[in-house]
Amino acid sequence: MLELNLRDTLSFISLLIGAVFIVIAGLGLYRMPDLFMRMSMTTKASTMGIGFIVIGVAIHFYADRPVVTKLIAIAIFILLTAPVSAHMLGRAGYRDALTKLWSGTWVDELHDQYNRRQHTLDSMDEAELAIANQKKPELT
Amino acid sequence: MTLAAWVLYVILPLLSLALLFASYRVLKGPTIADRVVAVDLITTIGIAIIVCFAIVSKHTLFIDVAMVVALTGFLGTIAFAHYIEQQKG
Amino acid sequence: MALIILLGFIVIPLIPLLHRWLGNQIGWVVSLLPFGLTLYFASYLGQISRTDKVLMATYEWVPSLGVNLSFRMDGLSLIFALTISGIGTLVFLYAGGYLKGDPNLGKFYVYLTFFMASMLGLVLANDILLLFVFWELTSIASYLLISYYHSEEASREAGKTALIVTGSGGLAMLAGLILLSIVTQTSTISDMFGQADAIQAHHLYIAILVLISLGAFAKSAQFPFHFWLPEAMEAPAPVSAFLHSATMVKAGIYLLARLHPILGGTAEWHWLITSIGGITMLVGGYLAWQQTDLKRILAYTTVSALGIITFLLGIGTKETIKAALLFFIVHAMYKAALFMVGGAIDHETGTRDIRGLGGLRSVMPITALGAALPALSMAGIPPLLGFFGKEVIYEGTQHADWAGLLTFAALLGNLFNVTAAGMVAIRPFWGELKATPHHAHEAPWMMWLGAVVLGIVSLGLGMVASAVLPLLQQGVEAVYGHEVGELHLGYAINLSLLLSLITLTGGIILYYGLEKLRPLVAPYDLGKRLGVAKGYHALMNGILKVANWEGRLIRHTHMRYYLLVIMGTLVITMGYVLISQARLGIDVKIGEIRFYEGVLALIIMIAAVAVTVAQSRLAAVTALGVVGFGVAIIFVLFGAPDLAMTQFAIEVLSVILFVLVLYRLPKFRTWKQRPSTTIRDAIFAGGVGLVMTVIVLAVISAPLNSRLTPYFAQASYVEAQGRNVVNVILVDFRGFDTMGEITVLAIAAIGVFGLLRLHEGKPLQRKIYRGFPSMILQTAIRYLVPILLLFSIFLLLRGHQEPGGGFVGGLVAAAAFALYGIAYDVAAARQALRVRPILVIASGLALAVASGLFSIPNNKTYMTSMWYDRNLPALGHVGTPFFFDVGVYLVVLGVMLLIIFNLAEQEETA
Amino acid sequence: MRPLLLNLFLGLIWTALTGEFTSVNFGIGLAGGYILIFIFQGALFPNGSYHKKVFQVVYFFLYFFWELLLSNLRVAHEVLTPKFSMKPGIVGIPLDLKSDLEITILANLITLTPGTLSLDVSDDKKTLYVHSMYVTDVDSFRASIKNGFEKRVQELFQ
Amino acid sequence: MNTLLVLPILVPFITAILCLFAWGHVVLQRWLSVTGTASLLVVGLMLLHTVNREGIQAIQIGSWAAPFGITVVVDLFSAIMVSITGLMGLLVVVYSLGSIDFERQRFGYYPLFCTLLMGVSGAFITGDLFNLYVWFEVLLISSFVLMALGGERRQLAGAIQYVVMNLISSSIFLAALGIVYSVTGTLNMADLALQIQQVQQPGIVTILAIMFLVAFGIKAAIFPLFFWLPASYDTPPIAVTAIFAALLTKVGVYALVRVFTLIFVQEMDGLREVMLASAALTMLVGVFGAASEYEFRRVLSFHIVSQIGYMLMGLALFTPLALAGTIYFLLHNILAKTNLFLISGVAQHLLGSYELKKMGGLYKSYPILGVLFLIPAFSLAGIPPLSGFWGKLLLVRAGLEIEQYLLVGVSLFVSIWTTYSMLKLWSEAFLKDSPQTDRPAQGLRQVGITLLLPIMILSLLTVLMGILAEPVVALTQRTASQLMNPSDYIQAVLKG
Amino acid sequence: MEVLLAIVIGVLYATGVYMILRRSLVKLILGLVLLGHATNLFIFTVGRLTHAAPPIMAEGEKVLLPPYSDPLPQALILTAIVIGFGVQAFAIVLLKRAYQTVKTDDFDTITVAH
Ligand code: NA
Ligand code: NA
Repeated sequence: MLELNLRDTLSFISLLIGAVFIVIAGLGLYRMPDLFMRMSMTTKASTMGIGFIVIGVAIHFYADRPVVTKLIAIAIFILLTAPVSAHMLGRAGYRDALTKLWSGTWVDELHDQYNRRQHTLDSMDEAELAIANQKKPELT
Repeated sequence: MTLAAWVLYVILPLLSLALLFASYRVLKGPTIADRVVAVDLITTIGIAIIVCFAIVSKHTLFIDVAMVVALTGFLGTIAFAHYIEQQKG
Repeated sequence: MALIILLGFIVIPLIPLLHRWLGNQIGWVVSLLPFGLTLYFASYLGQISRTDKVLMATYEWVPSLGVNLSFRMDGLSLIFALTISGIGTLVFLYAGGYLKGDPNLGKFYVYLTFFMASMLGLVLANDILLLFVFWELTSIASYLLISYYHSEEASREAGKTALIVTGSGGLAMLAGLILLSIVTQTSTISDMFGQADAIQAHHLYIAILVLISLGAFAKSAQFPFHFWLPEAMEAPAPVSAFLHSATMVKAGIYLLARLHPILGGTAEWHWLITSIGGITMLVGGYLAWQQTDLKRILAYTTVSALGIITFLLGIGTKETIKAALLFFIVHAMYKAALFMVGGAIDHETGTRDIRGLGGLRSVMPITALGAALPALSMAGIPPLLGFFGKEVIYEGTQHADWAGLLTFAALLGNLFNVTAAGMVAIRPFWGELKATPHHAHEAPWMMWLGAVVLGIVSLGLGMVASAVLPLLQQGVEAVYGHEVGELHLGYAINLSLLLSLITLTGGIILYYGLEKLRPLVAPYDLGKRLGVAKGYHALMNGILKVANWEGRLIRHTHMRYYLLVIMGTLVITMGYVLISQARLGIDVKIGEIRFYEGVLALIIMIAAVAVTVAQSRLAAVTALGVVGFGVAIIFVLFGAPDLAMTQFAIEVLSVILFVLVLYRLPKFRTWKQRPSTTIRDAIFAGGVGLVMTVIVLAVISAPLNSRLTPYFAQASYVEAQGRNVVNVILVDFRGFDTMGEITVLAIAAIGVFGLLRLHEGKPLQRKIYRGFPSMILQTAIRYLVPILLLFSIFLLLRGHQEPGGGFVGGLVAAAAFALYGIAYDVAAARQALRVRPILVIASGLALAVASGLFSIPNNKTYMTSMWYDRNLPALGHVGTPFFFDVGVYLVVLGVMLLIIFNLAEQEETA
Repeated sequence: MRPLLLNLFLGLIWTALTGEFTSVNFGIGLAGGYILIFIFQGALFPNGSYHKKVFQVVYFFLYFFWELLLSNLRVAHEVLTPKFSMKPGIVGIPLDLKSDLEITILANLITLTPGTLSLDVSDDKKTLYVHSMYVTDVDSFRASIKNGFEKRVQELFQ
Repeated sequence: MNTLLVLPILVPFITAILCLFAWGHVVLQRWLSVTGTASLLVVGLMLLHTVNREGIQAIQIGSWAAPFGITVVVDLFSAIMVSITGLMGLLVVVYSLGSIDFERQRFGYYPLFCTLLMGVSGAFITGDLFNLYVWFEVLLISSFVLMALGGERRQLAGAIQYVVMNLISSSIFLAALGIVYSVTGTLNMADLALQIQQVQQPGIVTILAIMFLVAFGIKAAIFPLFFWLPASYDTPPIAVTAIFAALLTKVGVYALVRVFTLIFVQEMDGLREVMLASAALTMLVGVFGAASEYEFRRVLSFHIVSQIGYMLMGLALFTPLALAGTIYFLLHNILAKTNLFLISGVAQHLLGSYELKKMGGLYKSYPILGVLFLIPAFSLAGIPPLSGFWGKLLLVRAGLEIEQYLLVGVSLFVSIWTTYSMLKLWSEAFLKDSPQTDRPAQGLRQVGITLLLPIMILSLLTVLMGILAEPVVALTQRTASQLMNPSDYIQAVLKG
Repeated sequence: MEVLLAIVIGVLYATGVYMILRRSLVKLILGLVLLGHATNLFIFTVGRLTHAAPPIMAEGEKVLLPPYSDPLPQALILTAIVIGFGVQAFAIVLLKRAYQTVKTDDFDTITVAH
């Protein structure tokens, strides 16, 4: 690492952080017990990871303005789209009867509001909120 | 070692590792949504590999490729999600 | 001369018109044609017979193949031509009576004229290929005439048999004729005459002889092909009289006679022709008297007579040739007459079974006369010409080698003829008048005229036999190939006369013993024993069985096995080459494999295998997506950004397609396959993979010296104004490829559209799609769509200089609209697009084509790029390749949207 | 208002993409953006207006990135340690936000924060359903969202 | 001149584009496609005239000198094939006017038809191997769609097999192209002819030759790669089958002839026996298949296979005379076979079936149709002096000249069985009485001139090509000698 | 890497061929797609591999300076990919229609239908 100048070092560190986040995302995807937690892990860890990687690359190419703007564009675009796709997939996954919530999932307020036949989703009224607020996790 | 070499011998292998994890999930599933999440991650890793590869190759052109991947990959995931829902009809 | 032959063909189209105008009167009008021809040929009698003159006429036809319209009239031709036109005249007249009232009479005369013209062509042709042409035409005419009563299956089958048998022989003959023309370097018969020695010494001589003889034998109903002729008796009587006794069946004999100077005179000729002729003569005669059907008797006697003539030609001395030609004339006259009589009897009484006929002379006296004279000629009774026919035969056989055997054979053959003459001409007319299906009357004049005329001519010629001599002389010389000295015909008391007497007596005895003899020989029925006809049908059926087996195999074999065959063919042939060609010289260093490259390769391979073992369709599709993605990354790693972009974009769209199509389909059965099948397929698949791997290694072992790439590297910017060489290749150097490529896309989209909208030939209604909208998605999309569109235009504009281009640009734009369609609905996306996708496609294609046209006014070839001199803002340097790329962009956009929109709309109906 | 902003935004993106920061190029970007917006106006802006709050935006982003980093570390810990300590649940958050854009931003922010995932919005847009890996107490979880992201988004759009 | 050479592609292409613009205006599309195909015919004849007079013509698309760009090159063979494409296009389009149902016309029949012709013409005139692939794909995708358009059950089943086979063929072709570029560094066919001789790895060239033989062999439907054809050709509307029969397998034959006379000349020694055997078996399996069939179109489909065998025979014999035979046979076969398909369509129109068992009585009711049938049928059987005879004569003579007696024997045997099949069709559909006594007889007038006119023209041409064979034979011989002496071709392309 | 890619190509061909020999039509089409990938990679590899050197000139250069990846195979593959996509799209829809009409995914049932 001694051979790297400061800029390269910064760049490398940023890249490394990014890569580690992405590995964590991969690991999360590998390890997590249900779809939603896998998504929770990957969508963000990867977003974070790609952010750092893009920053690292941008530092390396700092002089090339179009490249930097393109890299920023990539980052912004991912930032904009990743949650949307996560939402879409999560919603679809939830509506898919084959998807099983992890056994440790202790509360599911969506379940009673979603009408599987009509695909309608109600909001929670005051009464329901009140009842729901009483819930506490069981100690396992 | 230059930055390019560091990227080559550290960053890209790390990303490959992540790729392996993601591939496992593609193959394993169990639901289609799981696979799609994994493909989505693979797309992201792909973007990471490509931009890193720009450093290795000293060609910034590859960043354009990454942009295309980012833009169209989103469409793929949305389409999948959309049709997983449709299936229930 | 050519015109005379063509005359018949020219007249044909007029005949149906004539039939319409004249109705049943057509007969005697059409007869004017053969009558005129008879006169025409008769006018040459003098010239040819007196002066040795040979008339020749040659017109170019297909000189490239050395085939000419070359005609030649010598004694032999003239004998045949006169027979054809003369008997033709009578038969034409006869047909007018026989088929009176038949609505298809016009058609009948068309066939008959067609036949006569072809037959004349055959005997006058001086080119073996021209001869073959007419030869085949007579077969066709024969076919059409035999199956004239085409409502009857027997007629159709008989016609088919005749054509197949004579046609097969004809093809053998064609091969023989071609070999002959290869050997002689000419196809003109007269040019071959001088080459007889060379031909007969050639190693192909036997092949030529056998092949040509096969054709002649089949046509002239020689054993073992004789069986088609009796079957051909399904034809109307005029046909039997004309084609199947007097003329067409003599074509084979004509050919043998014609080629005798070229091929004859050898031991092979003797053995082959004589023995086949002899056997035919005996078989035909023997079978004849076992028949009871008038026409069948005549048919078998015809076979026998044809055998006699062949037999005589086979012997090939000048006496036997003289005998052959004279007997040809004699036979043509009496047999045609007898067939006409037979037809008249059938026509008037409604039966042809001789056992049910008798005493007709009282009701049909003129017909009886018409029968008697030819029958006497047939029996060889003086003073009819037939007497001489028989005399000269014996004269010929006596002087040949093996005289005893040959003469005895001839005697037997003739004996049967005497008997048969009695059966057809005496039996029906003498004795008690028997009741018949129709009440018999005298036949109309048209129907007895022919027989009577022929009888009288036979009689006349018999009394002035020398009249035929000059013509006969020329004929014999033409066949013999040399001068033969002066021929004679006359009464003399000699061995021949004795033999004639024996023949007559024996024939008469046989005739009277007929009824007793028939049951005696029945157990030894040669016809059934020989069973050639059966053999033929068995052969045909055998081949048909093979054919049916193949047909079933092809119909019932699964496509997959064919695929296996193809794969097998490839693997085995290529594997064989790879193994046998050690020179492939694989020389590749393993070299450095980077870790991430290894991982990538591993992932691609695992994903590919995963596709094969995936339990669900979408699992397979996702795995496939990984493969595509991996391939794209490889493109990145090895310096192909444009390729990678395209691969990524296409991959996403493919996945969408698969999802759109597959997901809504109900679960399929999975097909359990036997492990052996799986293993077999795996082995084949592995073989293909292995071969391809080895090929890659072999190919990259040698350096690649591209002729093209260095040029592209030099010219891309300097001459084509582009820094992105791949894009320059796509839109300029090889823009023509791209034009085809976008056409493929456009067609595929139209195809998808058509497939989705037309079901079982009927249009399907477009279903308005209602999804489950997500507010979050919709909100995000409002911002993303413009970004995507902008990016797509960006990609388009800079494609020439940097990665991108119209294709990827179009894909991104399509992605934008697809997203919009998912977030809202397809109808909204259609509205947002404003134009029908198909028009977008059309505009894109139009722009692409038009961009190439700019060069044409500048006198440059199509697609030569034209550049605007100045830089335009944002667009930079603008040229026609840019417009081409815009065309590509539009096509891709339109195509993707046409496909996706329609698929999404169809979703509801799935 | 919003179309104009979007137009500027598109013009900027254009110049960024082409990498030529010239006035002509920006003008072309603006023109191109204008054309696009003109064409797809109906589809993009059915109603609503846009409020510009530059400073809030900056502050907001800083806050967000901090949150993002923190929660990322938390899940990293979860993944890298062998034992799971999650208490996952799906919780409905009653919304005070009104406009689609606000709700979308909130939902996306929640999703982007590791451990949480916006699953769905009720049809009347009054409840946002969120999956979280760490719901020790439904009430306090709801409160944390409402006082955290929702409040800030609300501020941004006021 | 320059522009004339690309017109075989541009004319149908522009016609197709105009048809797309006229989407929804079927009548306009009909006029457009008739005009377009007629123009293609004119272009083809002009090319033929030019090439005949001035020798092989070549232009470089985009003015990029060969071998760097894409060359369009028209020799006699190409010009002949383009002309016949135009002719068949015109006739079948006219036939389509009256026979293709309105729904298919509405969903792109005409533009697809034009792109099919575009692809076919492109394949005939390109001088670049990869470009050949592209035009192949254009014609294939057009044919896929035409085959499936309408979505009837049988069509789909046929189309699937057809598509799969062709995709595999294309894969092989494409891989072979990769190797070609890899070992020679060029794609221009003329340049390739020179470069292939420099390849140091002869095994690779053999493999290439095999790959091309298989890839084009599938398209040409030779043994053992033919089975997709009888499985699919009887499924689409008859006009589609007719144009397929006219052109598609013939493009495969064209490609085989082109690459083996120009590029893989050396490899002919090794592959000749294989080709000879394949030719014989192709003839046999085709004709036997036909003998076993009792469906009009399927009989004809099998005969396509059989006759491809004859064409392959000419190539395998590899003498000028034999090649002339192949080309003559190609032309003759296009005219006769297409005509027979068109006639089968009219027969179906009149009798309501293609099943021979259910047909009959046509000759009695429509004698003119009978005559029109007999001409191509007898021609196909090689009866002189119709066109088929000369093709047979050329091939048989060529075979005998180089003492390939067995193959000649097979070809003659097959000829008899072709006669048999034609007689079967004639006998069953035309001669025997119709079994459907309840079906009211329709007048031939109801068939309409658009159906009859193409048939009449084709029958007339079959007769003329037989009786006035000389110009055609001479032309095919000159064509063959051009093919056998590739130096002219190479020079025309590479001179600039 | 060439050797490794050669093996990858072999595997892709093998899996593709294996898939087109299955009874399921869906598998058949997936197999064709795999074959497409195999062929593209095949052309790419036999066109020789060059690491990370896109055939694109830097701003200001007038000729492409070596080393660079050979642009021609890239252009060819690009064309092939696009054409392959078109055909594939059509084939997929054909499959869908065939299923809806014949009501089976079984290749054998569909191809032996007469
Ligand atoms: Na089959
Ligand atoms: Na064909």
